[in-house]
Amino acid sequence: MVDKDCNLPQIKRLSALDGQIESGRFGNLKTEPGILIKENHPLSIVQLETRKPPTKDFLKVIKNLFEFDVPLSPNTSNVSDKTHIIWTGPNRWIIVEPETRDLTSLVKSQVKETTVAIVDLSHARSSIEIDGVMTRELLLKGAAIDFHPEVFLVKHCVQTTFFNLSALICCLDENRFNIFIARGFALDLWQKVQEAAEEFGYETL
Amino acid sequence: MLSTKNNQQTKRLSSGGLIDRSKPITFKFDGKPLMGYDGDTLASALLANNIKLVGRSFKYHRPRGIYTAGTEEPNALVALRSNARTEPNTRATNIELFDGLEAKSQNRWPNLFLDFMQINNLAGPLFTAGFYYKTFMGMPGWHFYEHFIRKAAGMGSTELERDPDAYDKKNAFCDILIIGGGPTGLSAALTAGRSGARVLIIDSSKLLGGQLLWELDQIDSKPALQWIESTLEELKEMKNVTIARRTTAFGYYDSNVVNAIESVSDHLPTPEPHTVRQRLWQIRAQKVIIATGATERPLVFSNNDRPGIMLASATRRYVNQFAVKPGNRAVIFANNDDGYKTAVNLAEKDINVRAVVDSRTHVNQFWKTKLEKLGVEIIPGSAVINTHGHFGLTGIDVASLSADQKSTSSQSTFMSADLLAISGGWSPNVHLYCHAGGRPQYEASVAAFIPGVRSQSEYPAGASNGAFSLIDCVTEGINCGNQLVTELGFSKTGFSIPQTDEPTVTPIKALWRIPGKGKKFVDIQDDVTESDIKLAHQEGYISVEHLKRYTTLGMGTDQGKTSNMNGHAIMAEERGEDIETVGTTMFRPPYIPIAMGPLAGRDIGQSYSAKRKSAIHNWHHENGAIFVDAGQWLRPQYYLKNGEANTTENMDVAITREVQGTRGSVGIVDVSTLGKIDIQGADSSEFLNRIYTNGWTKLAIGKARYGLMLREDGIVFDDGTTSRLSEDHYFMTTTTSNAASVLSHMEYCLQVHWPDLDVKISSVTEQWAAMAIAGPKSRDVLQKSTDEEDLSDEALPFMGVNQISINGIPALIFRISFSGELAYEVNVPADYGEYVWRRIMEKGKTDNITPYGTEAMAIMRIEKGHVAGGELDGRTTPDDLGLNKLISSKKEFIGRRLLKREGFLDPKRPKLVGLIPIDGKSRIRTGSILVKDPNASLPMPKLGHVSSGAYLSPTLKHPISLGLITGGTDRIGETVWATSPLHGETNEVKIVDPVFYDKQGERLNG
Amino acid sequence: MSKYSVLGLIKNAFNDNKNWERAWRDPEPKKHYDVIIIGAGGHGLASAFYLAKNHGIKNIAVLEKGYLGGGNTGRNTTIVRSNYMLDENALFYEKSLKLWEQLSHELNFNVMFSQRGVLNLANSDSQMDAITRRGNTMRLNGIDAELLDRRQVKKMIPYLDFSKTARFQIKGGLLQRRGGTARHDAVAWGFARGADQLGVDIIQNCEVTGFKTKGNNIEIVETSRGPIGCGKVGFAVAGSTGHLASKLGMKLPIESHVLQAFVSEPLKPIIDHVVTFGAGHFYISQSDKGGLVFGGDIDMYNSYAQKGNLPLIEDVVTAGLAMIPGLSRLRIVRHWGGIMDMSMDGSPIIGKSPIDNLYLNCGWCYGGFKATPGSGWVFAHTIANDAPHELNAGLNFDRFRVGRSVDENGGGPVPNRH
Amino acid sequence: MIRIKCPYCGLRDHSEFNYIGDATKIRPVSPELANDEEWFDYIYIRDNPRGVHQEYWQHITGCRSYVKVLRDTVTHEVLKTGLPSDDLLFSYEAEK
Repeated sequence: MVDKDCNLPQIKRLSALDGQIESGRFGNLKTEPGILIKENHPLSIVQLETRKPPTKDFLKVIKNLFEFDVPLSPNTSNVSDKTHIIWTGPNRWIIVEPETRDLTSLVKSQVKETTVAIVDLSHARSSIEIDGVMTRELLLKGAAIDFHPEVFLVKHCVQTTFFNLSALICCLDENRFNIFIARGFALDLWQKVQEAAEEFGYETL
Repeated sequence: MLSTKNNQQTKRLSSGGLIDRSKPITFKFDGKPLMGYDGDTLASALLANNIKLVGRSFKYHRPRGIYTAGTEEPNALVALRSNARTEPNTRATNIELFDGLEAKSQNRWPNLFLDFMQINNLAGPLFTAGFYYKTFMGMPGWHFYEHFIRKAAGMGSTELERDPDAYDKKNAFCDILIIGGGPTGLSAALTAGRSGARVLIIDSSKLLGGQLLWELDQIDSKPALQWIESTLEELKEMKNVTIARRTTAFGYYDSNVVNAIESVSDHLPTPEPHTVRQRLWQIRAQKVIIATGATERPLVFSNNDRPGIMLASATRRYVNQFAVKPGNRAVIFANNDDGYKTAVNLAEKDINVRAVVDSRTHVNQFWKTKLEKLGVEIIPGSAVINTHGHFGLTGIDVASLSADQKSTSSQSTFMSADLLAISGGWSPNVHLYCHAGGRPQYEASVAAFIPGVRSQSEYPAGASNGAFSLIDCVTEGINCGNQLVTELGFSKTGFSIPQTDEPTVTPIKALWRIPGKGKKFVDIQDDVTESDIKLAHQEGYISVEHLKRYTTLGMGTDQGKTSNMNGHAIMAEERGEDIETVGTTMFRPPYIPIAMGPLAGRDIGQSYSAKRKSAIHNWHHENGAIFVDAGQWLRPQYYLKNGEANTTENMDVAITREVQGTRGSVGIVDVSTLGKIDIQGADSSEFLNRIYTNGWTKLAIGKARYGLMLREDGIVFDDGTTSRLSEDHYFMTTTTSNAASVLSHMEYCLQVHWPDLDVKISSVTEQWAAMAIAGPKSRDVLQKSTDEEDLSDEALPFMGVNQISINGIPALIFRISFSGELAYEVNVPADYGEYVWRRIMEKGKTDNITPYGTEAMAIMRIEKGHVAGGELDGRTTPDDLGLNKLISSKKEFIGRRLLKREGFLDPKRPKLVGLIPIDGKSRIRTGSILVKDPNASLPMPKLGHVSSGAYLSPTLKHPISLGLITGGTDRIGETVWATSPLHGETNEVKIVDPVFYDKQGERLNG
Repeated sequence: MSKYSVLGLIKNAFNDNKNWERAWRDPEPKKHYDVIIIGAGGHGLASAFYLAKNHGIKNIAVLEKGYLGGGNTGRNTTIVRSNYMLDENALFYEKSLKLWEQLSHELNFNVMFSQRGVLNLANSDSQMDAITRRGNTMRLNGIDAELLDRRQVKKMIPYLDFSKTARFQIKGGLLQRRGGTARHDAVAWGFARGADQLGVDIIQNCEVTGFKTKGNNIEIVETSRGPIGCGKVGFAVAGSTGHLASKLGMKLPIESHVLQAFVSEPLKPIIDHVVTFGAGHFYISQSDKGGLVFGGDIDMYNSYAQKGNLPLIEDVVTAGLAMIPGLSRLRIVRHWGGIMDMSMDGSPIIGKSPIDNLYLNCGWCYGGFKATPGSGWVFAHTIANDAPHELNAGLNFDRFRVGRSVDENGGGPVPNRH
Repeated sequence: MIRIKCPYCGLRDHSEFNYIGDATKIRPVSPELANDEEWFDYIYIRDNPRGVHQEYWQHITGCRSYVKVLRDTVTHEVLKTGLPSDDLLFSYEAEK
């Protein structure tokens, strides 16, 4: 979409970190960077909240849409190549995808139950991904969560205080984590993660 | 580096010790260049250089030397490093020597040897406990005298410069935390580690091993150092065991959370690049083994504070670990077997040990034989009763002690000595046990307080549990480790208890003070003497807490590590009661003094509080916005145009420009910071009805309504507009400052009060960028910006809501107005916020669209008499603010019932009015007080205050204010005085209607 | 009883200090007292002192479960000020401040009241507005107050963070020069000695275990040292008020919370005033011994433990470094907690209770220490006359019921917001 | 640090929670029927026990649930946690 009549640059989603990130390698670089940081953007995020524990119909609709279930246990998520469904509270989930389609409308069109609240949060959260051998060490600097690899497994998620901010931290892979943060705090968190990664050496992408 | 020629380490032994003679280190003490070795502490290096005088005492300025070899050091406090890195009051015994180290002695002027304040020593009897409470009561007042006294008090100095170093924090989790890497801790770690439990062992030193590093013990017939080495090797192989060195646990808090400080770089001249100085650890453990050892106690006798007098264990540590001779001619004075152990040790290290003075009468045959061989005299049943020397010890007087230990023989023997090693027994380090909630109990057999009942999951073991022999420490460590792994569900592993070579022990006999004249120091740092304690008792300050506070016993940087036990025991003797009854003061965290830097971590400077930025922030930044803090948010306060300097005048120009631009044509303001809450569910209307004071059941779909929320006590909580998007779907806005508390309040209502309501709420503040477009041209500009949407009065009337499209971007548009003009609030998904803002600015160019900030917004709302922060101050009722029309009489809502209380109905309550200066130009400051007669006598009756003021209403061309005044709008037309004594301003003001502008609201329609 | 003076000190110094008398007696409890004050902290002892001195009541006991001055009197940050906005508080605290100014002389005990000035910083425009209103009200109440702008603050206290890197800039401050600090323990000791000289029995290690009532009166106070008959009873037990009231089946508009404070190693004089931060909860002063004394917020949860947790200390230190970056390398030597009786509007309750012969002195929140002499003064008046003094008339127990809260910062009936 | 078990998220630091206060205070179910004294009691009066206290915390940086907590105000030990509808005091007494 180009805004011809206004002489403005091409319309696209601007992330909270747009123009704020210098890519490169920083900090202690005596060895390979221990941390890689990047932003995932643009994303589609839709929140679903059911009044009571989800009905069979609801579960079926979700499974049909995404080919897997909403996770029913707290602190867990289900993930495919494309979609990540994360438990965020009692009877509440967010579904996250890289933005390729109008996810909220899709979900709204399929979930017919009136007791389900569907809220588009695509723009409300920024997603910062951290990878590298020192990731779990870095997370321990900001969050009082046991990130030991035998405790905090892949697909495990927590909502917690992270560097004094409210964040959702999800384990995607052995050392790869995705952190969701309110958009307005994204730059602040990015800077804090950078500071904490200084001693390990880090690379921003 | 100094040449070897200048190497003055005259007290360094030629071999031995855990120092690296191949790595000489140069350092300075009081400006004098000196040399030591890698592995030294500052204290050991000073002693190696034969420097004994290192400081002056707190009150009497007596010469003091190095007294201990550890964290308990009360005397050898120095100012470490220089300039912005200065660390006053640093214990020389804990400083790892590094190249270029600079340290200075403290509390002396002009220098260490010639200290004018020594005069205090002569006036000693005057400066007794409680001195200050008994004088300086008259004119000119304490603050006058204090000026001089403060200068004499204090210890180290600081200039409060900004710290160049960085700090960090980290969290840790484990099954078993072991605090202390001595024989107990290492044994426990091995046992627990082998079971597979997650073990974290922390130790404050660079080297693990605790006292095994300097005692000459044998384990399984091999030197203990070998045992440490093999133990550490095995531990390092275990993936489930983590070892943290230079990490000191300083506090044991609730829920088994232990905090520690890791000294990452304190042993270096400056931290390595990208590395912090210190790191705060917060450790969450299921079980905690406290293996923190014990602290040796001094003995209390006359002039027991001279440089050259040292704890016996410290002398062993200096000769064995650091290969330093703390003296040439030594006497040892003890009430326990460690005196003999020390004598043997020192004698074997080429020190002339004259005698062991033992207050007990029975001497173990083992030691008798041993000392005889070494030619050391044993003087049983005796005590050191005085010492000689000034800058250093020159000799001691020994006399025999009566059986009840209350008197000594009149004859005494002089012995020349430059080192007196003393041991009064050991006090277990029960600090962390006490932090955890434990109350230690007195155990007479070891003459010490030892841990009692457990409060949390803390397990004291070894010396910190009162088990002082090596074999007991190792055994307790193993047993404790085994017990805990079993409790945690791991299986025990075999680990046999090793052999040690310790002789049988003759029990300690408590000796709390030795008779004699002269100052007998109990708290050697704060100069608290035995006679101070006696005086405290005589005057009735007999509880240990009164004792502490009256005499300052145990209040120094060492927090009484070497003095509390002796002091409390002396008080017990004075009271004639047993030590258990008299008790002990509570140990408070931190165990050692901790720097503030790591407690703040990285949250300093700009990082003190997170910055929250709207999606349009970058545009504001590029276009001259001056930002103001609104909680964590940054909001444009006003916009300077090219080249304008940020002065008060230009600010006024900018604000006037923004108001006039908006009222004259069109303006735009970023309101993204308003709280936004999505409300869905069948009972949404009912829910709104309960939390707002006004009615919500009849709000049509596509319509917005202003709502007022109260606290349960009837006071106004928040206001905002809420719109009905569909039958069961609402969109609420809140004030910026209350966004979080309103959401929590609503969640509380739904989860706690009314779980039966089908309502789901969610914060969508961050999902939407919001901007208000206001002014007579706002419709035109917005029309041009949208995709041919119908914005006519019919399609979007006042308080109407529509979902429209702006160049393909979905927008939620509300026709609401804070400014009083025809206005729209446009919400678009945040990532498009900046684009939509730019587009509207482009489309508004022909109408001279003006971006405006919070100042212009505030002026326009004052002109319209809308209430905001100044009026919603947590003390006002709806009636106070003229909002009674929003109080429904037809339903229940939060806060309703308490509105009817007598105090709320009091006609004297100040109520909202408008205020105009009579002279038409004087500024009426916010915070001015409204009075009837500004010349009335004090305390002056007050009618109310000015809650929000505009220096100038650009619309009305004169200042306007809102205020709250007794009588409220009934007084319209009256004049009163607005006074700001702080500014020396008093102005006559006229009370007017709070709506200054467009009372009929005609401009809302453009 | 000997009078304290310089001469006395010198005389005693020559005499090995052997002639100093006990500062207070250690009496056995009598069978009956006309007035029993429960709690020998600053407030209880001051109340007894003024009851004896101002109202001529002879037969008074102060009961203390531990040692006198061992509660909040010995655990606070020693700040004295009267910079309040609402009349009910302002006039009362000003009376207290006036008493402080004479206290050492009156008690013949140096309480080291140091009028070094209390400065409240404002770190935003709205805070400037708030302190302007407060300062103006103070001035109209006859209380000293000065508004400083940023430049004036910088001149007075250059070590604050005036750099561009400060997250929240200092806009100005409200200075009360007559405010300052006092030696907290000395206040309890001075009042104890003064009350003792007037015949008051201070009975330590005497825990109140219950009450015997008759009609709507307390007849007997049950203690760990036996029952004691009473004419009137006053509670002055700060954080323990709720616990004590529960023994009478009485519930109060009070929650007990822990407030932590901490102190640095002793330093040569560097902080010459009491300074409070505007952008966070933090205040600082330096004791005469040299320790920097720090305070901040309560820990936020109900607590009767005289200890808190580290997160709050971390918060307070963080605010401290935001205000004074140069504190970073200085070390904390001890931290501790006191139990605050947090009321529902942040202001104290001094007055009559639902029980006829019981008087309440509680709900001091953060303000107890500075109130000590004033609290004793009006509480003694209230007990002696069975009616409040004009200075505590608005601080009564009933104000919540009738909607006349004295809510200095508008936090509402949520104690941890004050 | 007090560690509180959120019924959903598990054991967490208390700094993830907002302390709300006394959970024994119950808002009058029929506001219009409650008398002045009941309202006064609900809003202003607290049991404030020295010992076991039933209280609310909101897991503010977690799942945002209101958690009922039974905690000893002297030792800070968390004895039980549950949902707002749970009567922890009752079950605690019963188990004793």
